[in-house]
Amino acid sequence: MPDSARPAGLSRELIALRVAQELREGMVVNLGIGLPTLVSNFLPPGEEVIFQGENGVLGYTGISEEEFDPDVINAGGQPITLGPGASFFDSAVSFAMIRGGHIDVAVLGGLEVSEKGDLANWYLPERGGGSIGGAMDLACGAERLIIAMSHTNREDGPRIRKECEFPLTAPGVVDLIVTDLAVIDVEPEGLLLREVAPGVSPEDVQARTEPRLRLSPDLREMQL
Amino acid sequence: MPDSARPAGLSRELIALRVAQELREGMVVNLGIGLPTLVSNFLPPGEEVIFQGENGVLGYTGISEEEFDPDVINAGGQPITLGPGASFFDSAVSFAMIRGGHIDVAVLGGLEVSEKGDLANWYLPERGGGSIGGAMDLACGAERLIIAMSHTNREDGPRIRKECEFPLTAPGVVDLIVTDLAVIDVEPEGLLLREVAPGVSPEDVQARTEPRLRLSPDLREMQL
Amino acid sequence: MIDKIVETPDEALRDVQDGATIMFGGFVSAGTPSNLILALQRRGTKRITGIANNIGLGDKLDVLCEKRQLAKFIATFAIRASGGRQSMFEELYRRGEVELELVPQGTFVERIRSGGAGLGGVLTRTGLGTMVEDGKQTVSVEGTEYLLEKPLHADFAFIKAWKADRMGNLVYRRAGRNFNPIMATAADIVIAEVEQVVDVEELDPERIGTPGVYVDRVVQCEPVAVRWDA
Amino acid sequence: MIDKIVETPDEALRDVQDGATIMFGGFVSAGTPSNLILALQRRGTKRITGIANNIGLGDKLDVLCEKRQLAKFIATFAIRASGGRQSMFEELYRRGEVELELVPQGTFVERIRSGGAGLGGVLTRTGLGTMVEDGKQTVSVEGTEYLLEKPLHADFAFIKAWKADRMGNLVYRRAGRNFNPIMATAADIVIAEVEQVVDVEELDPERIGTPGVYVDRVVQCEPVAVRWDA
Repeated sequence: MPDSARPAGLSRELIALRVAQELREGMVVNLGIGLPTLVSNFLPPGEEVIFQGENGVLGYTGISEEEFDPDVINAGGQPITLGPGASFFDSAVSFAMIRGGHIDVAVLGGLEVSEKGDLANWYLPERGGGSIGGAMDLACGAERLIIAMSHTNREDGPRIRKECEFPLTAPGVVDLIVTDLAVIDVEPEGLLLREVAPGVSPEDVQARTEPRLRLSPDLREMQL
Repeated sequence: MPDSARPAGLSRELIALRVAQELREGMVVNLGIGLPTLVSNFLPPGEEVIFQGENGVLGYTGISEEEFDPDVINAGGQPITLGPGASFFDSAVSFAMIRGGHIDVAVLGGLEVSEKGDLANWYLPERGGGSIGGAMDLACGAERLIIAMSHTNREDGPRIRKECEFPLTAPGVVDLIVTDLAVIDVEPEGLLLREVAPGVSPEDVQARTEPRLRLSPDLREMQL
Repeated sequence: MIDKIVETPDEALRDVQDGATIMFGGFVSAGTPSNLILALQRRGTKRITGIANNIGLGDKLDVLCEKRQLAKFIATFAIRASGGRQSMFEELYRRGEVELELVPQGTFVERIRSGGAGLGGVLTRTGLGTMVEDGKQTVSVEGTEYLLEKPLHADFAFIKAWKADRMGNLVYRRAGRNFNPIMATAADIVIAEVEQVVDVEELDPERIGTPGVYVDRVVQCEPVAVRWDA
Repeated sequence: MIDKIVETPDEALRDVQDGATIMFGGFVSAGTPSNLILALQRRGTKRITGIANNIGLGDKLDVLCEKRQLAKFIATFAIRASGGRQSMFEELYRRGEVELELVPQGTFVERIRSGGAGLGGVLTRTGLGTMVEDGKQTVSVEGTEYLLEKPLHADFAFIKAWKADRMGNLVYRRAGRNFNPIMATAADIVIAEVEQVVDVEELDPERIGTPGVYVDRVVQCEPVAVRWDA
């Protein structure tokens, strides 16, 4: 357990906003269920990022407030709005797209990430079971994998660990971790702390991270 | 070489007519390039047999005499007419249909058929090469395989042999052979002569067939 | 004349026997054959092996747990983080009364496609280095290791489409496709629930998502209302 | 704003280098990117490995033999019974000036799909007991033997569609689909020749055959007339 009080850290919305800064026009992006879903709300207006739902839709723009259409949903079952150039296809086509390396960025939630980039996010220990959904395919197939999660678990223990304790989603797949406290690159040499949340020190982050973090020469406060 | 003059045998059209008698309403049928293409001309009017072209079309009814549309062709490159309920799809879908056992009958041409039902029909010895096309997939995938061919080759030698001499299309796949001289079942016990062409005797057929033919108890003249 | 239309969901299920393996199309609210699922509940068929993307809280398939109709389920979503609530399926699973095989979704659909396309299985990297690889064969192709995942095939597929004609041609609507067109290829008997039956000339050949050759029975039903509450 | 439209076929081929592996969509007259093939002929690129369903008599691809641009070809149709006539390809093949790999058509498309979908290959019964199995690995799945056929991937795919928008979404017409949508998934750079470029709002999301994410460049061309003479 860390020896100092936990700093406040970012809201879920601000984590999503920080993740959105990683996206560029023309990228094909899959947003996982939960926090990642919020990312689509924080794109600069007019920037054409193409969101894929693994249930068979490409080119949705966000969550819809309109009347519910059961056939127009994302992979979280949420109603969505469609952008120009949207298309629909079956699940075989959808996962051929995912596994074939045609998704530029996947943003998934995480339970644990190891310093080697192993991801654990499908098994819910408190329920003695879980759901895999598209997570293993996205983790293996996306060109770049961003994990958006709270830096610590409910007991304030570290989610970023030397080894994952929970069953893996995939080994060695995570490229970037964005939490309420920090932005961390997963590099072959280990974890690199690139940014800290406003009001959070590198020591605060290290205290809540099991493996040793290297500090980026360009370490800075997140620009939100 | 047989010791008697070759009987006239059926025309290509009559072979096609005899093959057409094997088809029933609701069957999904793929007709190979060449003689088999003619089969669609000899269906009873109104009988809904569904013809598949492995290039990605289902529900065509015959060869079109209209102005040529380069996108409305069968696998032989011929212009086709479409029936009610026709549909188009890509080649991956088309061969999933063929390999998955969803084609009830394939009618292919043959160079040689063995008494075990081996088929050779892709390699052209006189050209030192050939084309496989969809033949191997159709031979392996169709529920029932009918070979429509001339009973003998250009030198009046038998095409129905103990073993194929030419490179195989697939081993043990032929169910029925329809030639200008006879209709022959391929059974686990060997070849069964079921029908002879008008004016052709069982002896004529045997003289032009390498393996021994068993005679069906119901052996009869073809009804054309 | 080919005519695959049957009058009621119950009639469409006439030969579904105890012990049957059944695929169910649908992804949460989209393209789920709810009327066929409810007919299966009424029929009371037992010891079913079910194959569907999701079963659990809010899913129509959960009704098959009321009278313990399921022996086994193959799914990608089953036990979900959903606060204190748990589905009937989760309850039965916890008590060991139903077996669960959890499959990555891409592997799930590709195994079904493989079953429908006469292929020997799927060679995939998904699942390597995880619990999913336990007990499975790997195959090395040009120095890279792949997991061999076996084909899935079923006695029945229950699917949902938007429109159909008498020949069984199906047109899907938007994200209602999902697993439906693939499952339609991988079962001995395919039963489609549709919102509209139209004349055979009315369907655009370019828009047919499942050719009628895959479909055995079509039944027109009022869609069962589905609501989304996350 | 995403905009994948380029002005001419020649500009679309700007980075096609000697030694490139190129897939060509099309099935005889349907969906063949003839304008891109003619631009490739003009460009004079050498030592190409070509991948297409058919090359030979009457095929546009045969023009690549005029100046010996091909080193190798992977096809399902190449040497055809066609009376005394022979294609330029057949002539070069006979002289040993081009290598030919002949593949069953279902294996051909499935190998390309496999390359585009990140799979390790195809397990198929097609080709077993024939010359096609020579030198290939077999895999046994539940007592049945399958041939392992390896994925195909290319540097470029030249494809043909009917309509496109600036985002690269493609709509095919009738049997013009064939290998085009699959090849679009399996190459580093995908160039589409289309008959019409339309506004992005004009394409029906239900009719898009290749989503724009697969397509790098779109060029609008007058279709080259193709005639059928069997």
